[in-house]
Amino acid sequence: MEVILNLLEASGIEPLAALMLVVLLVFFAFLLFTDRRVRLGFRPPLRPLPGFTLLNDFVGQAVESGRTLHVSLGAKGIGGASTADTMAGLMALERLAEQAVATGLRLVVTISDPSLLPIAQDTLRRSYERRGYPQGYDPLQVRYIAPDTIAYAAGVMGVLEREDVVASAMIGGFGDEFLLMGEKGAQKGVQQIGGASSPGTLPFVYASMDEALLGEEIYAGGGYLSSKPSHLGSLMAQDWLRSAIILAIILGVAIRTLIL
Amino acid sequence: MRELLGTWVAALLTLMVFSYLISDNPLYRLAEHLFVGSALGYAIVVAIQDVLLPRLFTPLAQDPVTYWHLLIPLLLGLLLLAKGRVSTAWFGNVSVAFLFGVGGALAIGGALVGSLLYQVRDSMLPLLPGEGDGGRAIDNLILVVGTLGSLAYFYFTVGGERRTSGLRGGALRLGSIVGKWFIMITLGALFANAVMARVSLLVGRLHFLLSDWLRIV
Amino acid sequence: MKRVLPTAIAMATGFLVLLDFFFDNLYLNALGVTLINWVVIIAACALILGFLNVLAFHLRKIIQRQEGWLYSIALLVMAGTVLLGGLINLQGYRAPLVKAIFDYVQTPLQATIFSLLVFYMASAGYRAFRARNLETFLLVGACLVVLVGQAPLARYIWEQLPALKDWVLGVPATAGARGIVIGVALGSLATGVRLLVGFDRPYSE
Amino acid sequence: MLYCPHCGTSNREGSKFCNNCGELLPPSFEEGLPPEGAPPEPAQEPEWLQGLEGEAPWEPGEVLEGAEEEPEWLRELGAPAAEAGVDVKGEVAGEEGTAPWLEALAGLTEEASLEPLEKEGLLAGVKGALKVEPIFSTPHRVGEVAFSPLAGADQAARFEGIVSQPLAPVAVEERPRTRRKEVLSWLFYLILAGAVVGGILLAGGSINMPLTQATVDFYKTVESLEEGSVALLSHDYDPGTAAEITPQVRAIFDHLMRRGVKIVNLSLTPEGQALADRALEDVVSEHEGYLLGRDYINLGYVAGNEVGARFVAEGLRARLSPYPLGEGVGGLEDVDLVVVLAGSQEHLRRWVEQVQAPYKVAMVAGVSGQVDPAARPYYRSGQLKGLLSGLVGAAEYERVNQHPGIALSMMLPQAAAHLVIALFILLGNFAYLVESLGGRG
Repeated sequence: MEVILNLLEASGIEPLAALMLVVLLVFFAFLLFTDRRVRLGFRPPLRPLPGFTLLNDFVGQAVESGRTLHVSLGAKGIGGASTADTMAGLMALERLAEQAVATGLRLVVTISDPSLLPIAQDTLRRSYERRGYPQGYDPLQVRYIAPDTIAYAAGVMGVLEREDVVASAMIGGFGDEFLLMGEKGAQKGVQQIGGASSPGTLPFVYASMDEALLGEEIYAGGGYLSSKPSHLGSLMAQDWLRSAIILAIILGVAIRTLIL
Repeated sequence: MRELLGTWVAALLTLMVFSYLISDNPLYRLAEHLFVGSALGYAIVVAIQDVLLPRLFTPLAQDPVTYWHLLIPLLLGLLLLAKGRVSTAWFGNVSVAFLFGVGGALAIGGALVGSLLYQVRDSMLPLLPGEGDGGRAIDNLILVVGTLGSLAYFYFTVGGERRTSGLRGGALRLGSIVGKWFIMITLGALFANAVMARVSLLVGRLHFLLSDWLRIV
Repeated sequence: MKRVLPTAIAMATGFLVLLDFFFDNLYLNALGVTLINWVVIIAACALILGFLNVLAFHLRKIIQRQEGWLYSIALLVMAGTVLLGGLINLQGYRAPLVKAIFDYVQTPLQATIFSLLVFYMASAGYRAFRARNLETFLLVGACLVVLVGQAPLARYIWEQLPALKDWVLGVPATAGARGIVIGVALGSLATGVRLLVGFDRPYSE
Repeated sequence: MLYCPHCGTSNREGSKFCNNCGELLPPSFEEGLPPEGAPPEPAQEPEWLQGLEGEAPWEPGEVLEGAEEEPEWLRELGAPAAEAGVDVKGEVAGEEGTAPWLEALAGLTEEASLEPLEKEGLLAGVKGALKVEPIFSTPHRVGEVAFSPLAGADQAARFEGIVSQPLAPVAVEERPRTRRKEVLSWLFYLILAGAVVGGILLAGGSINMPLTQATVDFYKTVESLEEGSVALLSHDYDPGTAAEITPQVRAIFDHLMRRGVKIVNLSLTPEGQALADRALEDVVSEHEGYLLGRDYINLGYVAGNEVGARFVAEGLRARLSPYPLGEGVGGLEDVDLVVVLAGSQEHLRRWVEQVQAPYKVAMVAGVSGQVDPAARPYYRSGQLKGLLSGLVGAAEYERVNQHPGIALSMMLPQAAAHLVIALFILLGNFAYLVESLGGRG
């Protein structure tokens, strides 16, 4: 034990940081392994998530071209710790953009962090190109509203109120402002799917959405919607790490109960 | 005079927003657009005054030799602007990739150091904290069971493997049922918890109308 | 080149920032702070891009006389006023005009729009928080205990109510929140790793 | 599962219209049964398998997508592995075409997923485990068309609402928004606003607030500061939380100025510094002799997201050096108290983790009521020496500081609003109870 600690000290890494590094490397190993397995043909069974089931055929239920599909990528952006949440929103956007192209719905994407603007636009453009309809892409379909979250919510409420929105998906990093948009959508009878990661926001997602994606579920979009191998592998790796954590907690509880 | 005029403007804008509760109307719409516009302008002013000038342009202008490395973010920022044109768009991918690289690392760091470490550590509670402390023991048991259950609730790929025994499957099923109870309690409690802060906000606005503007109170 | 360069940059920067997380080294720390400082600068540049987007959207609305174009004028005039007010003399938000707009327009509007949330919470609570089964019963029960227990003067309703509220928030709700937070940590860990090893490349064609 | 009364197709729980024929489905809580003659549901197949077959067959295109997302360096690693497992025909194609070995993979996958499922033994438990209900039974709006607490009328209106819906797959927007629903929500809004206004009007001067230990500890910490010592206040909130925190800030300013403490202000949110300025102006006017630059200063907004607090700690001296106040301050170690005023949990966490933990500086916090559950553990562990939470905390501070202000007079309307919202939730449950009892009888 002491040898390890000394070694760590010599290499300039604190014991806790070392522990985290080990967790990271273990997860990475899991991921490489599961990703390979999925690529070789293994398909993990997935717990049904109604949110993604609905999202998969979101606009199919309400096809009437000319009306609006609203997608929010969250009140946060990339470059910070909420990058992962934003990625979840982008996954959903990819899928929804293709559906919108196929059904002729008008797509409005709203963002609150301008660093997302080029990425959201690229995602849209690629979707239009993949569907062989590049001339349908309009960069102004992606609307930057304002960096302040309340101003963003006010702008999105305006979209929901006045732009004949038939369905709305809001997945990403959100705070309390979520309920302003979600409840406005519910009042207008918009079909809604939402998801957020922060526990404080989840009650609002639950209360105002038709289908809610809670916490970790938002990150599973790549696996559920597009069956991307690395995402399916990643879901398996997450579950393995989850099992490891559960075992670690049980072990820790047992040790503290018995020894203390 | 300035104060009085300001109070009137603020009060009228406040009433314009409250009128939205009845239904959407031109007054609210005006207030909404004014707000979004001013928030946008303000953010840019802050970005210029507190970020671009002191962290980029001032150091570069005063001492370009020492701060040569600031040319890199300047370049990356300009490349991002290149995304505006389709023909030059791919240059911008470099800046976007930079943002994703840093963001991905911060997400990992935040997850490991920010939450995982502390939450797992705090979950390891002794179930027998000491003699005559039955209440704590029960609390700790609830905390441990609730944490494990709600964690198990989120399993995505349960049971696809042959190794999954009936016992383990049963434990997982039980875990996720219990976990769902705890998640529901959490949602209810956090909803109510959010009410307090927002009610204070509403009280503050109405107090402003009644006291600063109408001077009733 | 178009594909390799961005991927390499994402991996390299991510790796450096991660090193800063794990190793307590003076140079690595400085490097990490520098990279994050760069992100702040790039984000500030992105605001300009965002402003151009807003400008383009509303100008098009105004030129084409689309529904609501008058409001677009109001929005642009407001944004322009704040912007010019802050840029003249480079006083920023200390400029009298910007300060006045902030105090008498932006603050009351932001606070009031956010306070609409209370009304929406009331209607969402009425509509969505119904005890249909055991799970939703727990939801409603926890909500009511905390809601009433948190009201100032709650102890006049029942002496033990604030203590019960603290228990609900501190024990079962904390347990549930921990499960959620650990799960979210797993998810964002996975997302981050996929970004850094190049499985996900949202920045590439 | 909901079964369409017209064609018998099974639909997702809560669907309003049939996925197959577009006909209106019965409301979700009236469990639909498969109509006679409808094809029987293959019940022995677990739901997830259906999902797998229905939605995500392995098509070459998809595999190609997967290949594209695989980074080069991994692909090189991967190719031999694939060769080992699969009979590879031909070379790996270029990025644009479908790689033959991947096509081979695709075939294999299809086979794999079509394997007959174990119905007994080990996987029996599995099937059960996967039957986790569709997450939360989100209340579906169709069931509440009338949106009314009056049950009898409600039934009729709901029936009417459902019948009046057009039978086209246009769905969604046609969820009826009756006038009654609007009127009901206006009534709610009116009652809520009335309760708050009434509370404000009725509230007298000081209310006998009980004091909590966290507030008293906060007060004592400030009280123990000597004249001339330095306090650093970080205003990390915005107008959305200012209603709670500004009253705290005023009370704290007032106390600090009475103690003769020098005050350094800054903000990690862009709006915080302006809000701090406003509170400062007001409180300073009550305390003569407090000079800007000598006794107090506002350093403004410090940008830096995750590392903002660290920027402050590392650059404090440089920021303060232009002012007379900064003479005695060489760094964070010369600051006697850090007061974090946090509108969000994140800001508080950053200050505790990046500043309190490494620098061991005395720290107290004033937070929005919503942040309280997250902040309390820091107070219990001693990292925070005191904690004010929400408007209640401000009111308590005003009381212990014996300087009654705005917060105390806002306690009554605050309590009234809590009770009214609780009442609405009870009312909703009552309406549901009556409705479901009526439905059964």
